[in-house]
Amino acid sequence: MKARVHVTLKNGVLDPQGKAIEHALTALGFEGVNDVRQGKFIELDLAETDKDAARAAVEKMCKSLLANTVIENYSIDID
Amino acid sequence: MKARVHVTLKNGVLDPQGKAIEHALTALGFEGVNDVRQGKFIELDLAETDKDAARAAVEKMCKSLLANTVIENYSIDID
Amino acid sequence: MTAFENNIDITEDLIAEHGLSADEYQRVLDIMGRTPTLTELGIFSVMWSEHCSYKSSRLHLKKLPTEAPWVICGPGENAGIIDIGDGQAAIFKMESHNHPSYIEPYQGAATGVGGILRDVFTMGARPVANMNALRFGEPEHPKTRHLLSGVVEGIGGYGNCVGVPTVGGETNFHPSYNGNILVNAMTVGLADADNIFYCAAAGVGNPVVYVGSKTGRDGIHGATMASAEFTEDSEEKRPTVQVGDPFTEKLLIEACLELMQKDAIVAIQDMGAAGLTSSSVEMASKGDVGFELNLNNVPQREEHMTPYEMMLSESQERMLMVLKPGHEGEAEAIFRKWDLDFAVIGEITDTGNLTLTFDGDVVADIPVAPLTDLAPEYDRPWVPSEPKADIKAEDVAAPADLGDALLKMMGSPHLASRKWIWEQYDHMVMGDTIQRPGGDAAMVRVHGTEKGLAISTDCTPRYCYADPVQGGRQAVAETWRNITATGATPLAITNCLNFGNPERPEIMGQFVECLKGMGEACIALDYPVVSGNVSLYNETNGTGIHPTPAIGGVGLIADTSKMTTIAPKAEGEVLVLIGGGQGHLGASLYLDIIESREDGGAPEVDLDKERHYGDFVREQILGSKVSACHDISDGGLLVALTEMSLASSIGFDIDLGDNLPIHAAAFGEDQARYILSVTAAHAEQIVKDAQDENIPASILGKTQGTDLIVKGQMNIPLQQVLDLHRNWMPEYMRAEHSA
Amino acid sequence: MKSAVIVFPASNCDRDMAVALEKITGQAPQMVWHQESELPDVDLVALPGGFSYGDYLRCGAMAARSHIMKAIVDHGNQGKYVFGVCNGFQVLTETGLLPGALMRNRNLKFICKDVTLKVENNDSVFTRQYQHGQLINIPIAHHDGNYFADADTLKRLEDNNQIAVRYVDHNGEATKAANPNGSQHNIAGILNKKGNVLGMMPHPERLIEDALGGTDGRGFFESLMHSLN
Ligand SMILES: Nc1ncnc2c1ncn2[C@@H]1O[C@H](COP(=O)(O)OP(=O)(O)O)[C@@H](O)[C@H]1O
Ligand SMILES: [Mg+2]
Repeated sequence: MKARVHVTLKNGVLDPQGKAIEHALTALGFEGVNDVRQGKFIELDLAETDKDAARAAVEKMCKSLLANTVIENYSIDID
Repeated sequence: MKARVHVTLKNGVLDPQGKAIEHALTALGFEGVNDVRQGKFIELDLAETDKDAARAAVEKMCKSLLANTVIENYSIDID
Repeated sequence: MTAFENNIDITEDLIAEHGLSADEYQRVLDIMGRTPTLTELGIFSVMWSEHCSYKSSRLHLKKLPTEAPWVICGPGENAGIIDIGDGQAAIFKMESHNHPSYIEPYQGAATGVGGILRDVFTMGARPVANMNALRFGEPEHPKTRHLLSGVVEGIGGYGNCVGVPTVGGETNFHPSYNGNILVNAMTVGLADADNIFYCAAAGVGNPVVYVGSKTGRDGIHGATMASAEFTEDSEEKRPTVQVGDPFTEKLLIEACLELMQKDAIVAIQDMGAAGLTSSSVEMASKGDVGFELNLNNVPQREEHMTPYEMMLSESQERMLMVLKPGHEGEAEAIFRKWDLDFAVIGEITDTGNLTLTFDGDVVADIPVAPLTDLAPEYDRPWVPSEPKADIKAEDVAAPADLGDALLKMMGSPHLASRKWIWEQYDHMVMGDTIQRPGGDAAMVRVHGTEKGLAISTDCTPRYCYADPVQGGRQAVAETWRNITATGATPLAITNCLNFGNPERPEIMGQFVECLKGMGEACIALDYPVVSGNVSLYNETNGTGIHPTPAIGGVGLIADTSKMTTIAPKAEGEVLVLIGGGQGHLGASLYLDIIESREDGGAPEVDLDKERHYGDFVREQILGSKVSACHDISDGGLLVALTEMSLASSIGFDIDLGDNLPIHAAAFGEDQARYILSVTAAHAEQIVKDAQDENIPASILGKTQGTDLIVKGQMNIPLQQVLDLHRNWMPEYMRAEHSA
Repeated sequence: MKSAVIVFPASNCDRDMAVALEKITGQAPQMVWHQESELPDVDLVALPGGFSYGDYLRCGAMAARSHIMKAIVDHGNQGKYVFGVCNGFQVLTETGLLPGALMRNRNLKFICKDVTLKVENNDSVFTRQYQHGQLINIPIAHHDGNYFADADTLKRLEDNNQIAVRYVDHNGEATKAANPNGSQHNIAGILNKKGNVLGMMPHPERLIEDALGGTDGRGFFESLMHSLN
């Protein structure tokens, strides 16, 4: 079973990476780039075959390792 | 218009971050984690209002900056 | 008066939430002559917080000695400044980022480094060295690994990126820090003595300029948070943490230093805790002028920010400047070149008020002088600490085997190598690190000269706990000794005073007494305090940390080719002990590690002896008679000798005699002592010269082979110590993610 | 020897590189800002270490797309010398002047320490002052030095003798333990096919005088000088 996790910075938290990318894109001549935010995308391959159990496990993984919940949000897709 | 870009490592490219997460998850007692891959998730807010034009622009951004096509793949969602 | 943004009721709850007592609020009313606006309340609240106003500590800080002929600027500015000759100055300061680092170790520590860097380059100095003094809970505590790992990564992440070497520090573990870790960061910079910048604003009509990053809602109330005791649920509340952007900081350093080469700046101040509020108030207050700021012009990262939020935001990487009229264009061009925001946000007025406008309304109008001059100052009640009962060596069991005891100590969390930490710091960038981490003091060469700055941070909290006066003395004396051991002359200190809740008389007593000891040492050693920082309320659920007055010392050597390290250079050198001692075991690491006891009194620090012996040692080093030198501190004589062996990969063969019980001779922590490694030709002479000056000196033995030998007591391979010493921390951290 | 050091926003070993070049070649390099579009007339272009653009997105990615890079790529393609150290190496792989990529260190940590290198190719303009197989000590200081290339590329590098230096132990063996960051084939530095472009993670400019801990780094600069004479 595959799980896909998106980890993104919470609203209002400074995103230096995103800001630098935005600058770079503009410097490269791309116009109309209003905002860029960078997050992480983590793909997990799990032995678990039950969807709900997998989600519950990944939820726990996010809380304990994958996301820094002080500044980051996460979302989970299971398929 | 929002664009969401996933940048992932190509198959066969070693992924130290993914490996480290996998190890850590196992050490934390999570069982059945077969594989972990870490990629980037980039959200762009664009002035462009035409979907096709936006996709074309982001495609160019990926090729010229957001992904290193020697080692990375990218995919684009526009909404 | 114009319409105020005053539709918010200033209720008792609101006042309490802002950390103002009823008396303090009454004082606000007296100053304002009316109910303050919310923005004004916020400004009073942060300016009068412990963190910004030093209300519990100010009275006592005033007693510290701050003067010497080489002091250019003592406490009160962003950082302290000393003259290092040839028209050059060293500018340095240490600061805490304890609470943020506990909540978010990576960002907390990173922004701590960013903040202290700004304090130093604000004054016109190029930062040349970073140091860090860290205290964590006991290794077994479930949070310790995570905190250690995050803090170290954060310090490295920030310092490495800005390209300032992190050259040393100290790391302790003790249960008293389980819920309150300490992250103290120090920066040393170099400037031309005739091109130093201060924060006093001047010149009515001069433009007030904002540069750096945009303002967001980061860390609003950070300053008040740093002043409140932790409770279990403040972890849950997770206040907005500031995220550091070292890339922007690097650009800010370069842009500011570039502008400082022009004749454009009247005054400059970084936006640290309480951001725009404390920077503008400080600049106005020091310059006895008013500031009028139009908050609509503040570069903003987020939408719909209120004046309150802008004034209290602790967004990082921002500075405030007053420019000479007509220099805006020149300055703007430089900041644009470095891709940084630049905005004129106001001007200097003659009103003496901090006047803030927003959307055409005046939203705050506070007289600056009373805001600063009438800030609360408390003479908090304190009680002297109970002196701990002394412990005689005879009453402590001797180790069954001296070698086993040594191995156990060298491989313990307290003495194990910190290489795992400093290898994550770029300690060589800038190309002038001539003494890397691992020795007594770090040394960075003054770029392009033969001069070197020796830097050391020290504090032995278990002594401060056992006896605050001696502990305060010892912290100062140890930095002085570490610097002396390199051949440099110690010149001045900065400090970071980390204590528990000052509203408890025992804690306040620790504070007062540590300061007393520090002051005595500074005077005796001619080693004044030029800057510092206080961090109180390091306390969780009523348990305070060990008193931890971390000291950062800076010294100067004129000719770096004379510098010594702790590594003997060859076999057959003679090991000379300078200084005497009774084998003091109270509050020692031996008691802690081998006997699992933390009792006993701290060793006495005889400041006259410190000065006398240290000056003698330095003279020998500068006279090129010494191959290596190490002061004796944690763990005593045998530990110090072993550290010299570890640094050189050369063993030793010594005799500890039988005047003292063996554990007292080997591990007693008597002060004012050094080990010199010298060629045979110099040894007798040094001992004789010392004795002629009434300094105890004796020959211990010599460097030799690859074993550590104490006559009749111990013979162990150096490799065995090396493995234990080197492996503890990496092995400990390997389990970082185990459940 | 005439040289130029390129300065990107948040380069931070630019001064170190300039000091080393001046000390060893006797001639101060010209410092060239990334927004320039032309290079001065120089023999060597040095890309220094640091965290250009904060190392955000990917190390060296944004620097590789800055204004001056086109001129540097031309300079390299003309067979003139280009030397990238640390971040400079990352920039060179991002521009394609050198093959492969530098990934996050195996242990995910920044590593600053002296490492032992073996000079595998002493037949280049950058390395001819060293002996073949000579072991030298040079510091590394990076977070992303884990060299990756696909199997074909690695084979080509090996076959063409393009591997300049490798991480080895004290016996000169390229062991896993001697590999600080997980680099494939223990690669620490590579040459392009023509041998006029060198990228390496270790910092030779940091070890050019005894006061700093040794002089093993001088050889790279001395080699260049001799190559030009
Ligand atoms: N957090 C740290 N960062 C960098 N270096 C450190 C750190 N902690 C300890 N060190 C280094 O480890 C060495 C030993 O530290 P310590 O035992 O405190 O020295 P001393 O007892 O001589 O003051 C010193 O060189 C010191 O700079
Ligand atoms: Mg010491």
